[in-house]
Amino acid sequence: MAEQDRTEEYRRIYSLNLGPQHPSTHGVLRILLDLDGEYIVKADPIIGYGHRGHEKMGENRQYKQFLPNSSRLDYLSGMIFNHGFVLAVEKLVGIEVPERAQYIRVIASELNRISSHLLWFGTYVMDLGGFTPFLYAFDDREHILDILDSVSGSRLTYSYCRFGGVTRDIDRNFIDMTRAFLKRMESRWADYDDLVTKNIIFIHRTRNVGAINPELARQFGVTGPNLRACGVSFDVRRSEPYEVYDRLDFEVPTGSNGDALDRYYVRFKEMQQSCRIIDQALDLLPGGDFIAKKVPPKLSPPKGEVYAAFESARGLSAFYLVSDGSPGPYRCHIRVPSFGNLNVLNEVLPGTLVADAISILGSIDVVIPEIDR
Amino acid sequence: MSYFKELFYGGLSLVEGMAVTVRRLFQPLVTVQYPRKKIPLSSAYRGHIELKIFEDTGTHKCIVCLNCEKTCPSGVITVQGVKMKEKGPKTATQYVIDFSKCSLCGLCVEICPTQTLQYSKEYELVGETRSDCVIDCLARLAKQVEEKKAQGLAA
Amino acid sequence: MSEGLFSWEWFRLILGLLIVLGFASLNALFLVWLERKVAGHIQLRPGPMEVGPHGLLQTIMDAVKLMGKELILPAKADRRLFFLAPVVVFMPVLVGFLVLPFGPSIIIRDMNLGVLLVFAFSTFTVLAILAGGWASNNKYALLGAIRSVAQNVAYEIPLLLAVMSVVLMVHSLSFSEIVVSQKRVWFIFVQPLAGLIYLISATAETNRAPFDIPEAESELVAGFHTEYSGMGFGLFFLAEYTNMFIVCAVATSLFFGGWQGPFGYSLGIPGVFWFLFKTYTLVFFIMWVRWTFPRVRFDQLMNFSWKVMIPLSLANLVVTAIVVKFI
Amino acid sequence: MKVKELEAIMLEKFPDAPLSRDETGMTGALWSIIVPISGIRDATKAFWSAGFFLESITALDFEDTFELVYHFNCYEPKSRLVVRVLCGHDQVPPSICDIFRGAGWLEREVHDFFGISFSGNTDMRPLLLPEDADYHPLRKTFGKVSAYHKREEIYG
Repeated sequence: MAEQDRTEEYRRIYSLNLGPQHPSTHGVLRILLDLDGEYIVKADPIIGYGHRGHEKMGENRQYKQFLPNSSRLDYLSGMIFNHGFVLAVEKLVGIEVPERAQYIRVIASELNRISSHLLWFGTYVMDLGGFTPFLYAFDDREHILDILDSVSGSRLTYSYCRFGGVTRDIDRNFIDMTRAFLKRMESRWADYDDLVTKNIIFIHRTRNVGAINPELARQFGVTGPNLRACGVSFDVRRSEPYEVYDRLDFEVPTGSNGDALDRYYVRFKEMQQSCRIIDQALDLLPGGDFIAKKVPPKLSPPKGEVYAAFESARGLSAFYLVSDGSPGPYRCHIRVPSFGNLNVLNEVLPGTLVADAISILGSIDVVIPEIDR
Repeated sequence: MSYFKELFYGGLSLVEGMAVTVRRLFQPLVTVQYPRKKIPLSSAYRGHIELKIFEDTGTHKCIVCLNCEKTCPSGVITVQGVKMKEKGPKTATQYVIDFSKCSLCGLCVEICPTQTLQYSKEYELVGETRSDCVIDCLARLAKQVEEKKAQGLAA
Repeated sequence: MSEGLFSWEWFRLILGLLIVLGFASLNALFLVWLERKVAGHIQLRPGPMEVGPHGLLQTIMDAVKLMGKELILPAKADRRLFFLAPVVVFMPVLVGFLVLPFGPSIIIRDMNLGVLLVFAFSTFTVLAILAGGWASNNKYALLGAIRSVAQNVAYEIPLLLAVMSVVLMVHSLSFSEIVVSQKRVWFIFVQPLAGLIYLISATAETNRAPFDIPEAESELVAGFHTEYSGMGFGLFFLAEYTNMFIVCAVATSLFFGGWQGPFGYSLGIPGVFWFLFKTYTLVFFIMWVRWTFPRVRFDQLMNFSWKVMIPLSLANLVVTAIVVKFI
Repeated sequence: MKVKELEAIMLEKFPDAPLSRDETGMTGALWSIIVPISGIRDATKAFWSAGFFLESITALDFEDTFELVYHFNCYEPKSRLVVRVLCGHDQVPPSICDIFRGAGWLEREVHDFFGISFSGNTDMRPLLLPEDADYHPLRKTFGKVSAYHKREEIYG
């Protein structure tokens, strides 16, 4: 390099490409870091490596043909997004969903939420260097996948919900497996507490790391567990309850500092609350149809728009559909929670260490394909 | 004092963690050594689609209505057929799916008016080329009918 | 002892080196297998199962595979340093074996400065890691290398201070004398704090989790050996495991009575088996730690060394000195 | 309460802006208002000081105009409100990324998909599309399109 380039500034600050292929970026995310030693001066997340054009696809497909796409946005909470999409279309067309189907969807969604949080739990501890909790979490998650597999026939991209219900009724076997799983988890929480939550190394790695205050969260539209960790009790399941969530008793756990440790606590408690919801929903499960009888195979919705918000494992998600009366949407916009959650990294990362950057990125729990759409 | 307190409780938390892992050393393994052992598939398992064999006719009931072809989001299915009789439905002469594009949503199975489509339980689908993913359902059906006949003879 | 080139002493040294070379590689392969097995069973999975009975030959096959791989030189890397580093990292490890007392008579060269020799040579590892990280022309590797140097400097101090308290009690730097003086009571019972500090520092010295920040795979991809492929990587890998064996063997000699059975009762088992048994138990302990804890952050690691380990080991040393002087 | 206040503020600021309430809950919002293109910053400021957060920005491509849709939401109570801006195909709306910093990325996304640039947003690099992308895929003139309507055909 030329001698005149070697200014003081040039020598101090150097840039590091974190990703797109890096063990801890959870998909193809690239963060361009400007570093001073190991301290981050500036962070610029670069996204879009996994852009598949779901919104354009939505415009060119009939409503039901978009069903498989909805599971593939956020592949970790595929059931919830699937659920959200049918909610939007049912609202648009005006389909009455039988009560049993609503309960089944809630149970499936909550199971999916636990599986998503378990995966997050495992990978987050792995980001911090602890490999073993990852496999314990996957062992538990496997049970959920088995349960959902037994009813939807698929383990990750479920396509289980249909307009007006679900594809398949749940049976005795499903209920027994779910109950057994809930029972199993009761003993697992204590293990996770001993192994991770109480661990002094873990606490030091997460406490006061990457704190987001409510003001910053509002600026960037941060939602979900990340927002609740700041102390804001905002949950779509509570504020605008869909399906039967208003009949179920559950808490919305909140933190206080908004740091990585609080985000961890909130997600951890959320898993326990989800278990509670499933337990109640199984008790309350009514008989009846699992899918509405009179749903025409070809939908013809009225002109207009619909905005259906729902709480995915990562926060407030929504489908915004504009109908021109044809069997497919005129515009299909998807509001994804990770978008705002990742955006906040621009503000949170500067001033922290590279090791903290990994910890913060992990604790925010982004799913990159969801952002890229 | 808080210095020593934190040291003590920190150390204790580490010991507790180690107790959790060492207990696992003596628990049964959860791994299934896959190609040697297999777990049963769930009854709802969705493999690629195949044509169902009906007891009464001994074959499929595809009438080439093309509903599956039209409803498929990814254009996986290709069906062709001819009219066997002057009046009456067509019969399929070609039913091919390109599994590499299939997202296993099951819309085709639901829309079939004669319910002649079902999910197979096939999950070991490995191919070296893209053409290995193209499945001729009629040929598959013919093979299954043969097998069934052989079984019937043996029994 | 006769003088000359072909004296008994020379023969013994060369034979010893050859044995060490064989033992070190086999031992490292075995440790890799053991690590994977321990990790597997802790995580409720069987670990390697396919090659040989319970996967025993797996690591040998891995080594063969590594030898067959191409050595890739990154663009603009420092060619000489890049290929020198893996060699430099492995050599001092072998020297360490020369003075380890495997048994009452199974020691290649019983030097009166044995303890010093082991620790002096073990610092070479840092040099190799720094050279490898620097020569790779990779920012991750450089970060890892720099972390490694700082970490090793910080943890060498409590390590040596802990060892010093033992040395003070025996008045010798020779391994066999230290072992013999633990005939009745192992030093771990007399010096529990020093033993604990030694184990923690040794874990940090060998870059093992939870102190594996130089290679922290979730932050720095693979740290200093990010750019190494084939046997270059293999040598770093072997050196890591052999280092682990050496620090555990040293711990056995210094704190756990070396080749002697508990409280002087050998129970009819030869000393070398006692020694290996204790060493492998310690190795297992270090592995167990690795598969339980998350990784500490770099500044916390340094804080822990300077604010906890060094004061405690210094205090321990002073107390030991006073006790030895007046009793 | 906030909703009523904001409604008053909006009607005061934009007296002849059409405000439509949604009783059916279809749109998920309590009311939506169409503000003139220059008024979006004022409207956004009102939302910011009322404690709302920006949920999403998206656009619709009609034959006659673009329509920008801003969804604002509030933590407590449930009150999603929508602000719409009709923006001609050659018009440049002002950016709100200094009021809601999170809007920067959302505007970049809209720019990616529709080619609407926002004045005041200095960072207009493609966000989801490749760096050298010079196409705007969600415009109804790009690729396969099922229908291209005028705005009144849908909203009647």
